[in-house]
Amino acid sequence: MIKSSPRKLAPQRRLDSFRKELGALTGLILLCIVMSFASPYFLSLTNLMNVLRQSTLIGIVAAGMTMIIITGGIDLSVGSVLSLSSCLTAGMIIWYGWNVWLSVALGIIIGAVFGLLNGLLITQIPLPPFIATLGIMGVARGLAFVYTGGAPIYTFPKSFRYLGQGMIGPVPFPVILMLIIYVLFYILLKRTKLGRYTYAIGGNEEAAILSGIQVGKFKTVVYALTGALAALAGMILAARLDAATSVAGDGFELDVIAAVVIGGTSLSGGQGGVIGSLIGALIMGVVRNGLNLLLVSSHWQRVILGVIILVAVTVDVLRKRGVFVKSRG
Amino acid sequence: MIKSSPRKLAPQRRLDSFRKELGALTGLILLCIVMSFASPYFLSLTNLMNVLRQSTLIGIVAAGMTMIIITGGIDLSVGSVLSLSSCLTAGMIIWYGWNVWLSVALGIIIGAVFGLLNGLLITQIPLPPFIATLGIMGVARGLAFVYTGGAPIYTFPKSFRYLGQGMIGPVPFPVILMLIIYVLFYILLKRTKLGRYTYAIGGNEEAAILSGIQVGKFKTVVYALTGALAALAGMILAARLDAATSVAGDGFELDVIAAVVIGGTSLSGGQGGVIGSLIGALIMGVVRNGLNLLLVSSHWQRVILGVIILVAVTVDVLRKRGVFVKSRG
Amino acid sequence: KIEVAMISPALTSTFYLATNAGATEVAEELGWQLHKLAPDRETNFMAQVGMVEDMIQRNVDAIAICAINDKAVVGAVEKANEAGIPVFVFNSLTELPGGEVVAYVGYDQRAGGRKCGLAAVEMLHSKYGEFKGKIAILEGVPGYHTTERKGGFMEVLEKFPEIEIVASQPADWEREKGMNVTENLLQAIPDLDLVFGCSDAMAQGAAQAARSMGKDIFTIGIDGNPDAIEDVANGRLTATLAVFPVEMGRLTIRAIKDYFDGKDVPYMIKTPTEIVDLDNWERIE
Amino acid sequence: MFSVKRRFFRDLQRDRWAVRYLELQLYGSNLWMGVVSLDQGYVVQMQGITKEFPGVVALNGVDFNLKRGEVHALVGENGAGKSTLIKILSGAYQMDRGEIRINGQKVNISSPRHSQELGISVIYQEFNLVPYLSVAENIFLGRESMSNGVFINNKENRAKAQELLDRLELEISIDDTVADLGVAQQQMVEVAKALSMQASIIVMDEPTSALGNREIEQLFRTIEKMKSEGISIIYISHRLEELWQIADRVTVLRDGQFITTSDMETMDKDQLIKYMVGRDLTEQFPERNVSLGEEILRVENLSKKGVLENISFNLRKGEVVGFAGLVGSGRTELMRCLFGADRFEQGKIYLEGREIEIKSPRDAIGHGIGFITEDRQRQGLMLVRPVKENITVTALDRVISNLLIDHSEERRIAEDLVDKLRIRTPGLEQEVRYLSGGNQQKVVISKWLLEKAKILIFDEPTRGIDVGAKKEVYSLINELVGQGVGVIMVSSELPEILGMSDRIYVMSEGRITGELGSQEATQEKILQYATEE
Ligand SMILES: Nc1ncnc2c1ncn2[C@@H]1O[C@H](COP(=O)(O)OP(=O)(O)OP(=O)(O)O)[C@@H](O)[C@H]1O
Ligand SMILES: Nc1ncnc2c1ncn2[C@@H]1O[C@H](COP(=O)(O)OP(=O)(O)OP(=O)(O)O)[C@@H](O)[C@H]1O
Ligand SMILES: [Mg+2]
Ligand SMILES: [Mg+2]
Repeated sequence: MIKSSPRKLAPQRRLDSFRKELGALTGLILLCIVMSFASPYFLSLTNLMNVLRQSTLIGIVAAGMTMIIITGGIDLSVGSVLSLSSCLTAGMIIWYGWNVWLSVALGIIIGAVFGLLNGLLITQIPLPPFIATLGIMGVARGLAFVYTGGAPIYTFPKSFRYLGQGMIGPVPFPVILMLIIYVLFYILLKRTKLGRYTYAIGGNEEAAILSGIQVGKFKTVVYALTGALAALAGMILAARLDAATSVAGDGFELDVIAAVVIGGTSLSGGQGGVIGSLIGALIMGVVRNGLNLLLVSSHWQRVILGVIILVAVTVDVLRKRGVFVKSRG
Repeated sequence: MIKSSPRKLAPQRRLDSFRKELGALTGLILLCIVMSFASPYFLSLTNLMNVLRQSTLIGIVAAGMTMIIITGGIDLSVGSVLSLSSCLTAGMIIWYGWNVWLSVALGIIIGAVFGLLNGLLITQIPLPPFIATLGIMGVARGLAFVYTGGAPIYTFPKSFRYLGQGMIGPVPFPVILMLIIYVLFYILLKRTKLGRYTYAIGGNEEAAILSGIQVGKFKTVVYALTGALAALAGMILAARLDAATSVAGDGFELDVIAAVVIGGTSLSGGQGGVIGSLIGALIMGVVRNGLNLLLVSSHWQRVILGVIILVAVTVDVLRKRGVFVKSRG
Repeated sequence: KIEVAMISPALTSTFYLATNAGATEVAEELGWQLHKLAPDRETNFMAQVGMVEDMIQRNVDAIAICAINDKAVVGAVEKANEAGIPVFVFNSLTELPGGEVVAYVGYDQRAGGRKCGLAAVEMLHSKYGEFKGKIAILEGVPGYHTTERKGGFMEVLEKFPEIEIVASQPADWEREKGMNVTENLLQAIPDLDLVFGCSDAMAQGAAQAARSMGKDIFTIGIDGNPDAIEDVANGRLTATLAVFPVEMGRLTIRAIKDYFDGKDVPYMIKTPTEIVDLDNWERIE
Repeated sequence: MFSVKRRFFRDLQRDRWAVRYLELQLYGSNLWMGVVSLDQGYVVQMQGITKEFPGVVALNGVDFNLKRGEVHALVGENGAGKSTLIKILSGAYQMDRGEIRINGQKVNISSPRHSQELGISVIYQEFNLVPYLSVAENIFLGRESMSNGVFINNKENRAKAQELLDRLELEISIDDTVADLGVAQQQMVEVAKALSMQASIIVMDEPTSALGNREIEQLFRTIEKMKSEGISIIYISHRLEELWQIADRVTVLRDGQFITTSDMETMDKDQLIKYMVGRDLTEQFPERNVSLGEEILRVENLSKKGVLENISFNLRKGEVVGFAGLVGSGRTELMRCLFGADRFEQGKIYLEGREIEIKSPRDAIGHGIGFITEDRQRQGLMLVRPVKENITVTALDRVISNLLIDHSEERRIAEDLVDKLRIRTPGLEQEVRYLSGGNQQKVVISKWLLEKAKILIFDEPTRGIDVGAKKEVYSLINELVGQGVGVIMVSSELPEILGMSDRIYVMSEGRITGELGSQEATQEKILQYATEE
């Protein structure tokens, strides 16, 4: 009989994996503590709600981006898709006077279609994700400009504005929406086929293919989902600003990717989770809010944000290294 | 995966590798032919020199970026580093009245130092290149703003302006500089240890480490080189415009990466070469120039540039697929 | 047929759409061909310089340009001079440090900033009956426009030391950032009275933020874009500085026409500016 | 003693680093003392080596000594700690406790480079070549000859590489890209690379697991030659038979513990196995009594240009069909086509008499075909994912109810398989990359046992797994055919093919050159067909 080595108890392991996802949480909490000492305004309910509200856009799209990054991909087009679909929806509502919810639905479908296009380029040609989404980024942004001619489309009906400005009790509606999306995506990743295959594809695409997984199909779905989320974020932004513009979301993709990575999802794929990304988005929100509250000058804000990204990911990396020391040359 | 295909003889193989690098050339030539029919202004000597001159910035930085991408990395900070080092050099020359060439040298060193910083973050912590350079991108841009206060620094002495405006016969000086850099980098990649190890690291980092290659050192050198090139590009830009500004090079990194990838270097690392990147930079230059000559509106220009990136890389991928058929799910 | 190239910093805001519209209107009247170009973003002056060079290649009859960076465009203007193409600058009255420009068409941004400053002082005075209050400024991407507009504004406010400038924060010309920053500022400075945005979009974002937080503050922007004027009319934005971009576009082409006709073209063509508020918005085109 | 000195001086002429090595010896301590101790003693002395990974004690106070000019076998079950031990020697891992002496001198090996400088070169268990570089470039990676100290001297490197390949009698071109080579050829490139270092100590971690007979013979000849030059070799293998052919001494590890070191001559196979697994293990190929059912698979005239030519064969229920052939004969390629992983131009596939079309692995799986790939790391496993997920990935549907994965059901199924195959892992959540090679192989096999397959293709199924586990795999195959599954087994180990197959197809150059019943098959006949042109 071959003696099997002592098996570590399952619960502890599961805790491990949970702790891994919550790694960024320590950072967030620390940051909040520092902030509440640094600024007396930080800890008020309305300010915290502000932070949450300001984190929703990055947060919502980060949920989808997390899945993309777990497959080993990346999506640079989310900012442009956000803008294009919000402009198109705004056009439908304001220029053509279509039903608000129909227009919103169509807008989200348009976002999904662009995501789908990303997915098809990546899986069918196949193009590297960076390039496919870089191309679509230009195309979508350009179309947004062509459609609007560069001018904002504004003054929405009240029902639409609710998307961005509504409150449920003291909590902004978009925040509720974001939390719902995170619950859904958490379940999606941990409990469904799509989620499991997302990890499998990122873990080893070739093995996934040889295990009979329709890698192309599942990847495409993930990009399409993210496109839809980007469009949804576009709606929320337009509703909040009461205007849709073709310049919205410029540079947004980098914020989203930063949030995901700060949250502990690895760009090399196969590992990570959405909870971390939510925390990552909140970290970015708290930092921006804090810099404003502390009246830090515009020039230094950029420097500090850059440093925060570096520090956050460094801490995450070092924490993980504690577990597994890799030799390097 | 080990691909099986009929074995090829050595000479043919070498020709293959050459053809691979020149793959994008066909695209460039086709594009030029199309353009010269589409616009009577295209084929004039001055216009061609314009195209060359307009391609130098992307071209010069693309040489370094190619090496980074071959190692499997990426550098998002080149645009900011370009701006920061040109501002600092401008400050030295105009504000402090230092010697022009000393200032240029210092500026290039500053660029190299930021590249070095990228390299150290990537190899010593280690951070993923995307994140390390994203952070440095913010930091460098912010510092440029802090240093200049947001205002441009202008009116350089003539000797400095030569860097950007000088002509050698009918050929602009920066074009000559770019060609020299390409010759150097070609030799660097094909004939030196640094070059060979660049490929090795990108092809299989672990194997490189186990072969005793000081992966960290070589990677860092590659990033530092690219930082220096970005700084050089910054000097040329400042000299050409006779002003250095803190907003210069915004979005530049994506253009550079696009040029490298259009040139056939794969983002997954281990493969590619600088000649392709030069051609890629020229393709981008010809397209921009052509769209201007054809008076395409700025809105459509974005769309078309996006499509061109997609088409160019698609063609490249399909051409390579002719040789290696890869199975997908 | 006369060809004129009109090169803007970017077509990402209503402002340059309006200048283009005015220019097109006159060009069509004259039967001219107008090429409207612009780089993809307001920071990409490499592309803008490239566009000037490419238009020289096309051998257009005149170039009208609003430089992203007045220093950076000099080389290109010199090239146009060499090629014998007359250059006109619009939306700027700052002389280029080199190159020959036939005429500058624009409004004085510093003066505009001063007008906004005066309006702000008036508002605060009408609120408190004395000169006091707290003001926050939203800056655009650092550069010429921000410097001039904020500078003019500050020139006025410096004369009223009782009025506090409590913050000056970046919002990168963006409506969303204007909104986020203002939300945050309203936390730190709950008794903020007025936000001055260096552009309409940022001021509109600020107004939106105040509304969403149930605060009542004054908001002033610069540009006088149609949507901003509409906001003024609806009481959502307190005031904006109208700078009449359409007229600026018209004047630019007319100046070129005068030049070709051999008439005397003034070197500096100032376009009007006017503070638009609830009282006078109806009169603004 | 004289010969040792002479060898040093020959080294001195041969390579520059040898000079440094010699200097180190001279100035670092007492060279002649060193040589004396070399003469009777050990080039490598490892004492009390301990290495822990989270949740696993990989090595626990292991002693290992290597004599000059000997071939020293290192054996043990999967996960016993062999690879870990040599990774410590090569500087890839740092030990927690213990002491290493090289040529009598205490050293602290800090990196692979340092280890190379000490004269140690390693052929790792998993491939460590750079896919897009050429054979010559790979061989001299990190040690290129330079001209004027600046440029790589390609001419000299290529010449030296060619010399090495000739010495190994390899028929590959030095300009071939490594990615285009087959597994065996890659392995031989690794051997060439190790040789090129002119090391005094060469470590080979399962060099033969990917090789066919022909290459193994070449390798053994090379080893003999190196031995006669005074080079010491550490040799790890699960192919126990070959140890008597090549090794002088053997050290056995079990569960990270040192068990014994002894001369090969005084050891017999049963005894060795007993040391390894801690109990008696007999009957390598377990009895099988299965009556063959009707034909389940028939392939007709399958062709793929340049790779496969007119392949026809069939398989019956409950049958094990072996595919033998030299490395590169097209067996893997054939199986990939059958499984839909690669395209083929012509040919028909019949499943249970009905023609079927297979365009993708998914189709194949849908038809009840499973495929255990030969390259576990690249094609079989998601290395950063837990054992559990790797096991259930092919049959996820079985643990899904109402669209959601039932985690406890998943754990139960995975745990069953881990127990059944005795996969040595600290838990179901352990990432597969931290398992030993053999245990990784078992994970690959296990994932196909969940799916109720009609046909299972095993491509080199026992590559890198220990004797005990091998027997388990064989029993498993028997159990499967007992349930009526048809098994295709591709293997380069002839004893395994002969011991397990009901029928054997032999391939050569992309064609089936012979078919042998289990009665008539012998090693000689197979080899004869396999070398047929
Ligand atoms: N990096 C690592 N992290 C965690 N555990 C590891 C790591 N490397 C090896 N192990 C564990 O250490 C033990 C010894 O592994 P090792 O690879 O040395 O075995 P081996 O004797 O070479 O086995 P095989 O014959 O299967 O190759 C195994 O239990 C393995 O799971
Ligand atoms: N990448 C490649 N480039 C060129 N020829 C190849 C390549 N891979 C395999 N071949 C050739 O294709 C044929 C089939 O190889 P395949 O790997 O399928 O054989 P195999 O018998 O399974 O060998 P192995 O035991 O190495 O898997 C051989 O002629 C081999 O030389
Ligand atoms: Mg091992
Ligand atoms: Mg094989």
